[in-house]
Amino acid sequence: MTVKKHETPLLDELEKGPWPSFVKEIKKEGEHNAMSNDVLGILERSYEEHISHWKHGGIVGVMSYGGGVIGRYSDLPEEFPNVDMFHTVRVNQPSAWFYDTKSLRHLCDVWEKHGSGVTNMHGSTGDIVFLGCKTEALEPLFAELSAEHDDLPSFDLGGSGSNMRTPSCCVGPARCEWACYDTLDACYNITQEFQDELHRPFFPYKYKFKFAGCPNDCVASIARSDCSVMGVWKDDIQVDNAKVAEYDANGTDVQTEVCDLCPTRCMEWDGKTLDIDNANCVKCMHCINLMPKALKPGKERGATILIGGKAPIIGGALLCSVFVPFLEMNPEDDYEDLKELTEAIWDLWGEHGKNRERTGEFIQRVGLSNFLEEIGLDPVPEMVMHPRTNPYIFFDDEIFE
Amino acid sequence: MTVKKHETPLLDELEKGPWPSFVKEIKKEGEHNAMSNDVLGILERSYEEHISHWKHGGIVGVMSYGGGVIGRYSDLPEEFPNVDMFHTVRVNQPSAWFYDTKSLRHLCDVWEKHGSGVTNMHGSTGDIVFLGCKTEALEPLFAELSAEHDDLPSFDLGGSGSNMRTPSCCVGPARCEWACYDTLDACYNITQEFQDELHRPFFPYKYKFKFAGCPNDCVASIARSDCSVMGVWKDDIQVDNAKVAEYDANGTDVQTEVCDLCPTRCMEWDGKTLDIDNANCVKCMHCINLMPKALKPGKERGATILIGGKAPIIGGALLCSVFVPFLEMNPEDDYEDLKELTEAIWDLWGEHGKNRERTGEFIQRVGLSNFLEEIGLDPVPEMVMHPRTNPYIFFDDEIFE
Amino acid sequence: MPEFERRTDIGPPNYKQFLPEVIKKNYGKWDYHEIVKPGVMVHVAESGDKLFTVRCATPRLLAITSIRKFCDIADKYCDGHIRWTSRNNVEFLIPDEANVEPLIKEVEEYGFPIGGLGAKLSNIVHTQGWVHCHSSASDASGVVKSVMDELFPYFTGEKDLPAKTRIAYACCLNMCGAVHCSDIAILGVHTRAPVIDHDDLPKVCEIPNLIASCPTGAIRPATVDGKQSVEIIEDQCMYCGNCYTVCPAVHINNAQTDGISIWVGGKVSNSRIAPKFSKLAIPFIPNNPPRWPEVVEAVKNILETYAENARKHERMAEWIDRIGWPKFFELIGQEFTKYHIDDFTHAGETYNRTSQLRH
Amino acid sequence: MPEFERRTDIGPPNYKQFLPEVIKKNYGKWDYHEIVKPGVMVHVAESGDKLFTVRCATPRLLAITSIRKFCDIADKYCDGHIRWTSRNNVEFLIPDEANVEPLIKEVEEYGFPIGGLGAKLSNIVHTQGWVHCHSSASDASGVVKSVMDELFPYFTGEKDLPAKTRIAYACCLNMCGAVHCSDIAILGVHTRAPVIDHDDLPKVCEIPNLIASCPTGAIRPATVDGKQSVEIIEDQCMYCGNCYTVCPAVHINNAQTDGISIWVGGKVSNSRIAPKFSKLAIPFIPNNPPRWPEVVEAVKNILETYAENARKHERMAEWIDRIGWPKFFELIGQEFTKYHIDDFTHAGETYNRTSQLRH
Ligand code: SRM
Ligand code: SRM
Ligand code: SRM
Ligand code: SRM
Ligand code: SF4
Ligand code: SF4
Ligand code: SF4
Ligand code: SF4
Ligand code: SF4
Ligand code: SF4
Ligand code: SF4
Ligand code: SF4
Repeated sequence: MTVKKHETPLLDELEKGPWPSFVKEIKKEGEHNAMSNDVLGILERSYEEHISHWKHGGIVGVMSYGGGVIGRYSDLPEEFPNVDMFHTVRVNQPSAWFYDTKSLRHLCDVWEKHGSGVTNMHGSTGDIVFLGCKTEALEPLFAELSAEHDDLPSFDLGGSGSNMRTPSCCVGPARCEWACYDTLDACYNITQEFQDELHRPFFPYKYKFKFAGCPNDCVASIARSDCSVMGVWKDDIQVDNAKVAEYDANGTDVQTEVCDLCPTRCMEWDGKTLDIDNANCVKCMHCINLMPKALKPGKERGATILIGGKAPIIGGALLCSVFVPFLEMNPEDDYEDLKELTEAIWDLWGEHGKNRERTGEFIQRVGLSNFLEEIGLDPVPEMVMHPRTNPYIFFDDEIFE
Repeated sequence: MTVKKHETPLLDELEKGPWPSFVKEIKKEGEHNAMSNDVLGILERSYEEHISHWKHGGIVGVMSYGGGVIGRYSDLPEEFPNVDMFHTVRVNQPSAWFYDTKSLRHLCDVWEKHGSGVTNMHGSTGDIVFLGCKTEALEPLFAELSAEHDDLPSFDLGGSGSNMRTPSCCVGPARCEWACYDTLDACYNITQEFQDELHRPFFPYKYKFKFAGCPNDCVASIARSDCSVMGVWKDDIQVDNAKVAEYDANGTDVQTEVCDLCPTRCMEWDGKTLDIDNANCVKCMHCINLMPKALKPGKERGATILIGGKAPIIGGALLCSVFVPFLEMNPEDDYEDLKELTEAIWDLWGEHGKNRERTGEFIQRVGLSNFLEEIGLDPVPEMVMHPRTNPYIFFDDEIFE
Repeated sequence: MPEFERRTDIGPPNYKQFLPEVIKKNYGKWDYHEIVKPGVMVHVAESGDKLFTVRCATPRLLAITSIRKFCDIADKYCDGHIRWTSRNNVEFLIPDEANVEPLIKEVEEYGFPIGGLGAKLSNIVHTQGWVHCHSSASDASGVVKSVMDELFPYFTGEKDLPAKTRIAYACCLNMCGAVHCSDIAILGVHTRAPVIDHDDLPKVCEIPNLIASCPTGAIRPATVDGKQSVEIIEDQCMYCGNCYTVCPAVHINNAQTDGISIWVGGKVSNSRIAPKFSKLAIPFIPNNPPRWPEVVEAVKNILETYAENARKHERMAEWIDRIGWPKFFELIGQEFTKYHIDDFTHAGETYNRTSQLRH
Repeated sequence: MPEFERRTDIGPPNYKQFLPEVIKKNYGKWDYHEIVKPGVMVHVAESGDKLFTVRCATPRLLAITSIRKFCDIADKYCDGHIRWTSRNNVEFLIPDEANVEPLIKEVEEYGFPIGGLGAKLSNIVHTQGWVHCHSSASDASGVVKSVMDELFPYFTGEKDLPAKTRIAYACCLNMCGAVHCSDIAILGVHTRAPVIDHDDLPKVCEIPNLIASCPTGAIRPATVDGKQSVEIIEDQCMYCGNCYTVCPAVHINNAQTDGISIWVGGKVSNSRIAPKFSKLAIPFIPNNPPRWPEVVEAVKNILETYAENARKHERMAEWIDRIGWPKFFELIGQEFTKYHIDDFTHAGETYNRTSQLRH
């Protein structure tokens, strides 16, 4: 089908320049897709007027799900009738965003049929985002995605609203030598385990998982999730001194670039051997990052579990804080400990959390000690930067025993 | 006069051991002073019962003063009649606690005549503390202290209650090579300037000054005063390289003990010259402390003014924070800037501070920016460890200009 | 019976089916990696197998047309496999080294640049903006495009940086782009209190919830010409938009006063120093579409000041730690204002409580 | 007319009259100093003049008898001048080196030890305790005496320390001893909610003020057998004593439940690291007069663990920073409990928000 193009002088400016242009992308579909064409028109209007023309999205979605679709309506339905509704559909991505072309083409075909043909690869939480779909197209789209196909994978929706959000993970063992556990498997396993929590909002607010294979945290888990599963090792860094010497010979000044930048200065380099005081290594990754051929994480591997990260709404942004310094993460036991911890947190937060109160804020409100007591975790010094400085201690009778 | 001694088996235990004994001290007076004798008795009772036998002190003091005396009554007046009243009198100490023996003996004589003969040299704020005095003795004691004497100095009372408290200062230029301004003179000058504020409680709560000649802060000004006047220099550290080499030769490893412990690592030592990147020196004093013969503070000297330090009551303890990074402190101009700043702070806090709200807490409640605007001080980055991290900014219209 | 049998709670497809052979074989057995040229790295497995990765920028907003083109390329050079990164770049996974250059040629011809690996500027994590979101104080894609056009050489590797540099963009305080921990963060800000539609309000939202939604207590009940409604005390409002999110009758977008703020010195990784929040650098820059020249200039200035002054391996935060904030503001030529001083819940914890200062 | 003419607002005497000649002459012109032996240092002026200082411990609580004795000694060896330090030690200022040893001999014979200079343990800054204060949860002088008897060699210099070490004592949360920034802090604590005397209350205090005085809002109005009074919600009380301070009818002292807590890692100077607050090490030790053996043992254990493990020039805080809190608790053999985790206003700022951990 052909569509009547809008004049977009302002947006056209954004077709220029070396960086790939989102305007060109929209136009690629706008050529033949009325929705993407109208979205150009309404966007041009925003560029003229310096304001968004999207209104609050009411509750739209697919049957029996409470999330996965973000409703969106425009405030200029007459002028841009094809985007009077322009909902986004969040499709749960595969672990670490791996695809084969067959499945990817399938997704394109389905989206072409039911929506704007414009996507986000990917949304900030990790989902495949189908950008712009009418209400009546939601069910057919979902049916075609989720149905069984002979030689094609089926897809499900991701999360939105007050539920568990789509977990994501770093490329990990698939293509990274530093992965301390199988991030892809853990992400997949947890996502499958908590399908109900992902699709039906029963929580006070959203809850996000992110799986990073090591402390480099390539999925920003500590900042962008309520539960950060951060790979780490317990034993000594594996050192190949010959290779360290090679790096030293080939442009890496091991003393100044490696040793001197170690946060605990726990390394010594005499030109031959790199002597690491592993007891004082805080597993920051720096030395390993600089010399991948020479150094590797230790062999006793697992993850540190950190809880409570989030953006500023409404008490101010939070980074996750340490809950379990070291947890085994082997697929064999099906991540039982992580699941138990998660359910204990959800039960408590679910019962006592206020509406729109994230875990991080909830923990601060009730106090970490009380929170730990309730979920049955013992306090350890790793959980704090330092013990309390104020003397306002609530003493139990136990102190007199 | 002779007094009937109390049995003090528990306190007697504290006469043993190498450290000078406060029990011996009290007994020295108890021999002939009924008050000090009874204080032993009542103290022994506290040791038996694990509890204080002092009650809330009502308002007692000398005419026309609102402070300087801490009223104290015992809850065992029948058993220990001589300490039914046991007020403390705070006598304003001379700068840096210097005395000549004549004046000191005079103080002893006066105190022997009017009170227990037991003192604190000195109270935590800095005063000479006369420990234990009856209400009726207060006026005669004060009269004898404050009256003019031919060849003896006169003394005045220090502060207590919601007023300016007795300022104190480090030994500074009197016996320290590092003093960046005249702490003794500044302390004396400020104390004299604000006699009314010292003696008559018009403030929401107490306000303390402490004067330290350099960042070593030998009077703990940053932690124990509302206004910390901390000596500092602006220009380059004075270096005598020959002497640095001497230290290096005589047991101080300049590299590891000096350079490596510099907080900004802004020093380099090649065995001959100590090269200091003064632009990155944060004037922490460490290198100077270690090599007093070789290094000295620069020549452009003054003080950093920090505000708002206090103990925990009630919002939690606070350290002072930077208000004026560098202020000239020369006696010539009579410390005008410091006095102006002080009065501006007192005016604002005096008008808007809540009852029992220290400056530090007040500043946090109203916000540093608002506080600065009110007292007419421009914000500078030195005032904060880092700019805000939360996006909750109150914007004025000025941003649109 | 419908064409397709809908199913629920099946979850995402199992990732295993999407892994290329070389990965299946060497899964978890990678030995090391090397950056062979800008935008290209090779991972070498314990088995000796090699996997070349070509990282290609995307605007994140992608037409299916482009995705299909990527598929064609992947079929040709990558045994039909492809992945995306956590920063919205595409990674072509190439088992056969010979295919690296032809692939690059084809990808670049199609208009997608190669780069963003190692100590470079990667893609800008960003959000919806005017393309799709109702909260946006500015557009996302347009600002990102304008900034990256200007900083292009730092992505391709023509120009060097001391360390990995991450720029993020979010169009409102909700910070979907998680700009709160980026080397440079570009944040859309509303700067005026929301306006209330008193006719709609009673119909579309619950007044108690609305009042409770305000962290500063700026919202109080009011009766406006007879109707039950609320009023906002302007002075107490810091434009967080929370009330707007919970109630459709509240309108926060404002064409005149919405704009952009710039933040610096955040980081996520635990490498060397702990993760850090971004700190306010420039409080407000008005919206100036289509190319936001003032924003582009500000970001470029900060990035290049950093590039010139920071030491090797120093992230933005580490560099500023070393030189101090006063010097930072001096170097970027930005005045330090009252807006830079925190006045939220834990403000006091940011006051400078030591005399350690550079004079 | 009375014997003496009282005068007001004359202020303290001018310090100048109290300065010894050698100081008057070299005021502000000191060149350097050296510690010649434990407790003795010499300051050398640019003029070449020397001033020897002998530092002598006192219990702070001094009888005029002792002060007069100090005067005799000062007359004999110090040209009649003497000073006290900010930590309640006496400093004898000796222009003539020959007088140093005789003075020391005489002072020590009188029972006052010499020391506390340099990298040693100095006197314990402390407070009133049961000797004079109504708020005290424990005695001050008795605890100080008991601790210093045990740590004596660290004051005299017989035993070495890595750096200056400051111990402070305060008998209640008002912290008159400013224990909030000490290497080791000993703090008297009340551990139970105050009890109210409902008969007195209406007479001696204003109920609104009393209610307002409670930071946790634990106090609420109540009518107790007809009388206007207040009640304290035990669970909300953290025993700060603020209500007690403002109202005489509130009684917080409790012979059974008052006791002592131990804090570590505070410092004041800006040397090397910024000033730091003391952190909780041991939540509670019951009162055990006359010599508080458990407190003495705990303090000694911490000091000696520090002395054994810290590097030269490391203050307690720097040492703990280096080894980490988990190791510190392990070394002193103290269990980490829920009491150690902050739950006051800025608690969240103390949570550990990085994965940087020792494993
Ligand atoms: C689509 C997406 C942005 C994007 O362009 O990628 C997005 C879009 C919205 N986010 Fe978000 N958030 C998205 C990832 C995030 C992230 C990043 C992340 O998950 O890693 C964050 C920060 C991390 C976090 O969770 O704190 C984020 C923090 C928020 C917040 C603030 C939450 C907080 O606790 O501070 C809100 C406000 C709210 O929940 O009402 C919000 C709300 C919204 C809403 C639903 C607007 C609203 O007021 O309800 C946006 C819908 C826009 C639209 O029209 O499509 N969004 N949001 C991301 C989800 C796509 C996906 O599923 O993959
Ligand atoms: C005598 C002295 C302790 C000593 O043994 O040396 C002292 C004794 C009292 N102080 Fe103090 N304070 C003394 C120095 C301090 C210091 C240290 C300093 O000034 O360097 C502090 C901590 C620094 C500060 O000011 O914050 C201090 C912080 C307090 C506080 C808590 C103030 C706060 O903001 O947190 C209180 C509570 C109050 O003011 O009601 C207090 C209250 C008291 C009272 C008046 C008790 C009360 O509830 O009213 C004590 C009277 C005891 C008595 O019976 O004699 N005292 N007080 C010190 C004054 C002697 C002198 O004038 O030289
Ligand atoms: C592909 C990706 C993971 C994924 O599953 O998608 C990835 C892959 C790698 N990261 Fe990453 N990181 C990826 C996002 C991140 C993020 C998250 C983010 O940017 O939002 C971070 C945290 C950033 C931050 O701290 O703000 C991140 C912090 C690191 C670091 C630590 C850098 C530092 O010193 O702070 C390293 C180590 C290094 O670069 O030496 C690292 C190293 C690597 C290595 C070298 C790991 C390896 O051996 O394969 C990978 C490729 C090199 C490179 O330079 O990108 N990766 N990496 C992500 C690529 C994003 C992109 O397209 O640019
Ligand atoms: C006499 C006195 C000042 C006064 O006017 O009374 C004083 C005098 C000196 N101090 Fe001090 N300080 C005095 C209390 C303090 C305090 C305050 C306190 O302890 O409450 C501090 C802060 C303590 C803290 O940080 O917790 C203090 C932190 C220092 C420092 C920094 C030490 C460090 O590295 O943290 C130095 C430098 C050094 O020792 O190398 C120093 C150095 C000195 C020097 C060497 C200065 C000089 O050249 O004369 C003086 C004698 C040496 C010494 O070791 O004591 N002085 N000094 C105080 C003696 C108290 C006592 O009897 O022990
Ligand atoms: S987080 Fe660690 S394991 Fe995962 S991709 Fe990044 S560097 Fe590799
Ligand atoms: S990982 Fe980090 S902390 Fe551990 S040795 Fe390497 S640089 Fe040091
Ligand atoms: S504070 Fe500085 S000037 Fe004052 S005595 Fe201490 S070291 Fe000397
Ligand atoms: S004073 Fe401190 S900061 Fe300055 S050079 Fe010396 S050690 Fe470094
Ligand atoms: S940041 Fe704000 S405006 Fe942008 S997508 Fe998220 S919620 Fe919408
Ligand atoms: S924008 Fe935020 S601060 Fe302003 S009224 Fe709404 S909720 Fe309150
Ligand atoms: S610390 Fe408490 S008990 Fe001790 S003197 Fe001060 S106010 Fe009294
Ligand atoms: S002691 Fe403190 S917390 Fe307890 S009731 Fe009194 S004021 Fe409130």
